[in-house]
Amino acid sequence: MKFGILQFPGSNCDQDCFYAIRNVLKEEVVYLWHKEADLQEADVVVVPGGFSYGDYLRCGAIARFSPVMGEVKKFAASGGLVLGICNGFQILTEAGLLPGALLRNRSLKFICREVCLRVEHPLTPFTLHYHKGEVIRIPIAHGEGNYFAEPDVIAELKKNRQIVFKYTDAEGRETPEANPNGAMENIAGICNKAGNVLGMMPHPERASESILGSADGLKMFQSVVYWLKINRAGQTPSAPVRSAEINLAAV
Amino acid sequence: MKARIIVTPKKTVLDPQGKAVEQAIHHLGMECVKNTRIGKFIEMDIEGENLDLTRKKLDQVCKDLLSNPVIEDYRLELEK
Amino acid sequence: MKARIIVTPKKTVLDPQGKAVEQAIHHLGMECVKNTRIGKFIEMDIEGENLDLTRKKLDQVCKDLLSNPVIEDYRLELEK
Amino acid sequence: MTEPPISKELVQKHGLTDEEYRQIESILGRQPNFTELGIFSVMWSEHCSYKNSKPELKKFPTSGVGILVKAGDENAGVVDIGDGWAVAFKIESHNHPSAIEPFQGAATGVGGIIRDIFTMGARPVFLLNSLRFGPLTENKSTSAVVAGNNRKLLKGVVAGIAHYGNCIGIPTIGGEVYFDESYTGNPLVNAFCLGVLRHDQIRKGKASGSGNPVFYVGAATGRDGLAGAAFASRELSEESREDRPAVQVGDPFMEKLLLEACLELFEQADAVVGVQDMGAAGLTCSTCETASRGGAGIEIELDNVPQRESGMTPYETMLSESQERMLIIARKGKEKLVRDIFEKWDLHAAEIGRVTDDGLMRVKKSGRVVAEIPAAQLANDAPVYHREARPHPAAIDTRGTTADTRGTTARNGSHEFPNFKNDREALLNLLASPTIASKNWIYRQYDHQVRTGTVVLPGSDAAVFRVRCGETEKYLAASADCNGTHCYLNPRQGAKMAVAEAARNLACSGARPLAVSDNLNFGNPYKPENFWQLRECVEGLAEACRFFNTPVTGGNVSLYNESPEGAIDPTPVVAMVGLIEKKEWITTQAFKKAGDLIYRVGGAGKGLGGSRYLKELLGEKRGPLPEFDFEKELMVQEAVRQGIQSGWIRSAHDCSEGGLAVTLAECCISGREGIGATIDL
Repeated sequence: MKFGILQFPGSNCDQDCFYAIRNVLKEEVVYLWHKEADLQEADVVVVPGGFSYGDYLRCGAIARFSPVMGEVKKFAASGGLVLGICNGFQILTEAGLLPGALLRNRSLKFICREVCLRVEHPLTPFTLHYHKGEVIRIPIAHGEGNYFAEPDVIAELKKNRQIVFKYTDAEGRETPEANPNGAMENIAGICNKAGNVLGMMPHPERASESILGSADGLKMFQSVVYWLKINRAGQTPSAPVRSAEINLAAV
Repeated sequence: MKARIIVTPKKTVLDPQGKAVEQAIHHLGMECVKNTRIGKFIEMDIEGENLDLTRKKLDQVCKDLLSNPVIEDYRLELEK
Repeated sequence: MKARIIVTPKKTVLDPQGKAVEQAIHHLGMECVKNTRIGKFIEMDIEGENLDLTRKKLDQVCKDLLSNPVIEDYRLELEK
Repeated sequence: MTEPPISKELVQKHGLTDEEYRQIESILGRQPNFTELGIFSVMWSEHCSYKNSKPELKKFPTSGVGILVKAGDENAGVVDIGDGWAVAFKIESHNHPSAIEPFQGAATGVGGIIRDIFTMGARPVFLLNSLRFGPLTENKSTSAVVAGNNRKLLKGVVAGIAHYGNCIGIPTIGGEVYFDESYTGNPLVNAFCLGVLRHDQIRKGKASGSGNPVFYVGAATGRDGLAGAAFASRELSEESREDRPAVQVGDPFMEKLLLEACLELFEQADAVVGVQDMGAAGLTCSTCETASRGGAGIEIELDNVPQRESGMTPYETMLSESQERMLIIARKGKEKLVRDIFEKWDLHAAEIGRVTDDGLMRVKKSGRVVAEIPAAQLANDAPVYHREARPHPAAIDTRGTTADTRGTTARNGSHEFPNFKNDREALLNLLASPTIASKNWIYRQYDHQVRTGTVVLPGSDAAVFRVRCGETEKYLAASADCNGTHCYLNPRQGAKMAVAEAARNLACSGARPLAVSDNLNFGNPYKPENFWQLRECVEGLAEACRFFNTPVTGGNVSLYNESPEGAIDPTPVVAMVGLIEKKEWITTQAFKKAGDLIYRVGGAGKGLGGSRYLKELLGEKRGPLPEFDFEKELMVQEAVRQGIQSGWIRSAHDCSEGGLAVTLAECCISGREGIGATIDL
């Protein structure tokens, strides 16, 4: 499987994702320079964390106009897998690939610490290796992770099971104390209706080796490889794949 | 031409920064200050004479880049 | 009373944000935009009638809290 | 704009003595013009020339088997870590700018130290910082207003460090924060950075090869921090508050581009001859130092220097301290390669001149020569002073004798030690004092996990970072330490103990110390008591570094740290780097399992001299310091290392501020689940 990692001026976690995929997951991975409108036939596109364009104006506001983003939009529309992490999630919302917006943390302070996430929806290409309600430990590091959307959009997210991760305590309870930044519904990660585009604030690449304190994040990358294998067994999805309709029999 | 754009958070959106600044102002003794809101101020010079064409183009830039319609409103002032 | 305060980086101080936004605007096809500068916009309601007293107190708040005199200038507009 | 004539008053305003001015005239063989006077004043300021501390710095041990680049030769020292890999590291201070504008002062301090590292060809991988402020809450000697200002300074400095480090994507994984009256009005902001490189990637800052093009890369020049270097050499007295030249503003986004572009350029084997970052004294320092190191001359045309503000004079352009700028000497014929790489990263590379073989630094403006100075003499022949030293009254046993119970001259005179009424309450107060209390509320604002290498999170004795060296991995430990109170009471022994504590912190994490970078923060050297403190501390540091076999690879001297009330406590911060050979030897301070046995290694301490107990609970700063013995110290550290390597030890914690009680408390509360301990004294 071939992963493609976008590189914007100011991306910081591109090298961490590259290392996690090449050295830990042991899959093929390339950098995709933002000025080239070419995804080099990547099977998965990762939009990494960092401070693209210095986060000037708004996080991700300027990055979305880079040439590569045009290709990412077409790739996503055709059902290609896109994973936006932290700044990547902000870019995907600014680019209209995911609904809502990421506001400044309620505490107005940058927060770097480990949080507990509850897996709300285990049938997306990114969460096949988790079971429903599983609590995983992944680090966050952001100043603008406070997810916001209008009430009707929130209702839509719930109806289509697009909320993938929620901040909870160690026992999986969705409490205000467990919410690090004031995000609505404790939302930490959502996907689009088709389920092939996921945006999340926590950093799975920082939880990909036990020496770093947790390996819970590696399962996301393994899940993507697994999903691609069972789909390649069929044919690359032309129409957007309704994640719920994954043909589990083929597993 | 001189353009001034003011981008403010929508009323429905929580503005923690505005609340924090208001509290700080109260600490400084001005309790009479209410519903403080913080936004962005962007000013620029624009070459060219055609006011209407410039306003139309700038409006589009405001919608696409300078503000995020999901969470922000903007006001555009343009003068010779 | 309604108060509007605009805080901008001093002319001689580097404004990296202004530069980055200007480049993005050029990418969107408006090369005619020059010396873009970005600052903070603060608006608030103030109870009370005495315009001059309020202006004096608010001026002090702008110097102490809302702007950093070392690297920023501010403009204050006050209306009934 | 005609340049002002040279007058006695103008020379003094530039901080140059008559003797120094005569030396300038003898070097030039004529009177200097205004621009040349400015260039000499900044190059011969304390900040750049170390003229008052150079004789002392020569006492440091700087060579050793693993030292690949020695102190003083380049922007940062380089130390071998095996298998063809090495680390470049250094600590530097931005104390005076942070007192004026805390956010930008601290941010540009981080930006400057990062540039020193990637200028050596190394990939920066982590940061530490060592911060000191006045008390955060009102007390006997601190009014509410002053405490409020100290809080404002702390908030600004932490936000500035977080802003710069987080944006450029380099984790801040450790350090220290102290609060003491002596730092009120003059905070200390020391920033440390470490980078990794292969031996063959080491880059030197020298201009050689006549005709080679000189490139100016990065941000455009403005009137930022004009003559910041010279300004840093004057005390922060009331009148210096008015002449606040434009403060430097940092742009971490620009520096990230500069970092990636430079490292990409350095991969092209023979494209770059020399590289130097523009730190204090900007264009002046970088041109003359690279020329003098290369034994060559350099000629630049100011019209080609990208400028952010219009109408800048040669004086302003040469002395400006705009941030995020580099000087790159490329090989003739490689100009296009240099430009292409910087264009890729949206950066401008301007060819501003070339290397010459006449040994002169020649600066032109629209073709007219505005400054012409022998580069080597400008860079190396700053005067050196041997200041007068006189023992400081507060220091009791001036020759570092072991502790005795002789009467002490305390800051407020009381003699005997109190008896303890309620130990529990005393311990809780100590644990609550800001210097000892957890700093989670600070480092939580730093991204300390980017680069996925932080193996031991902040809050333990030493930071431990996993470094990717090609296909293998290495584990580095680093710690920054200094107890200003100890150095105030007995500078020589205090400095020895700072090195010993850093070494102990590394031992407790399972590491063997390699080398040290130091940041000497002292008062005005023209006052004999301050200079005596500097000399005593330097000699103590040198002796300890020789004993622990940790050479000094470079660092920084920050003098004139005084506020209107007087000099700060002498604060020689020691940043020590060590190597942990095996992943299994990585050790942290938290107790791990119930039923484990607890050992105290090294015997019981005697007396409360110089302790946090006296300072925090009784507000007293008095000795004598606890006894200190090199041999015993090394035995303790070797014993702990041996225990860790043999698998006997599950956790280890250094007993420092607050003594045994605080140490045990920290071992209990720093693990994930709370764990207890019963101790039989």
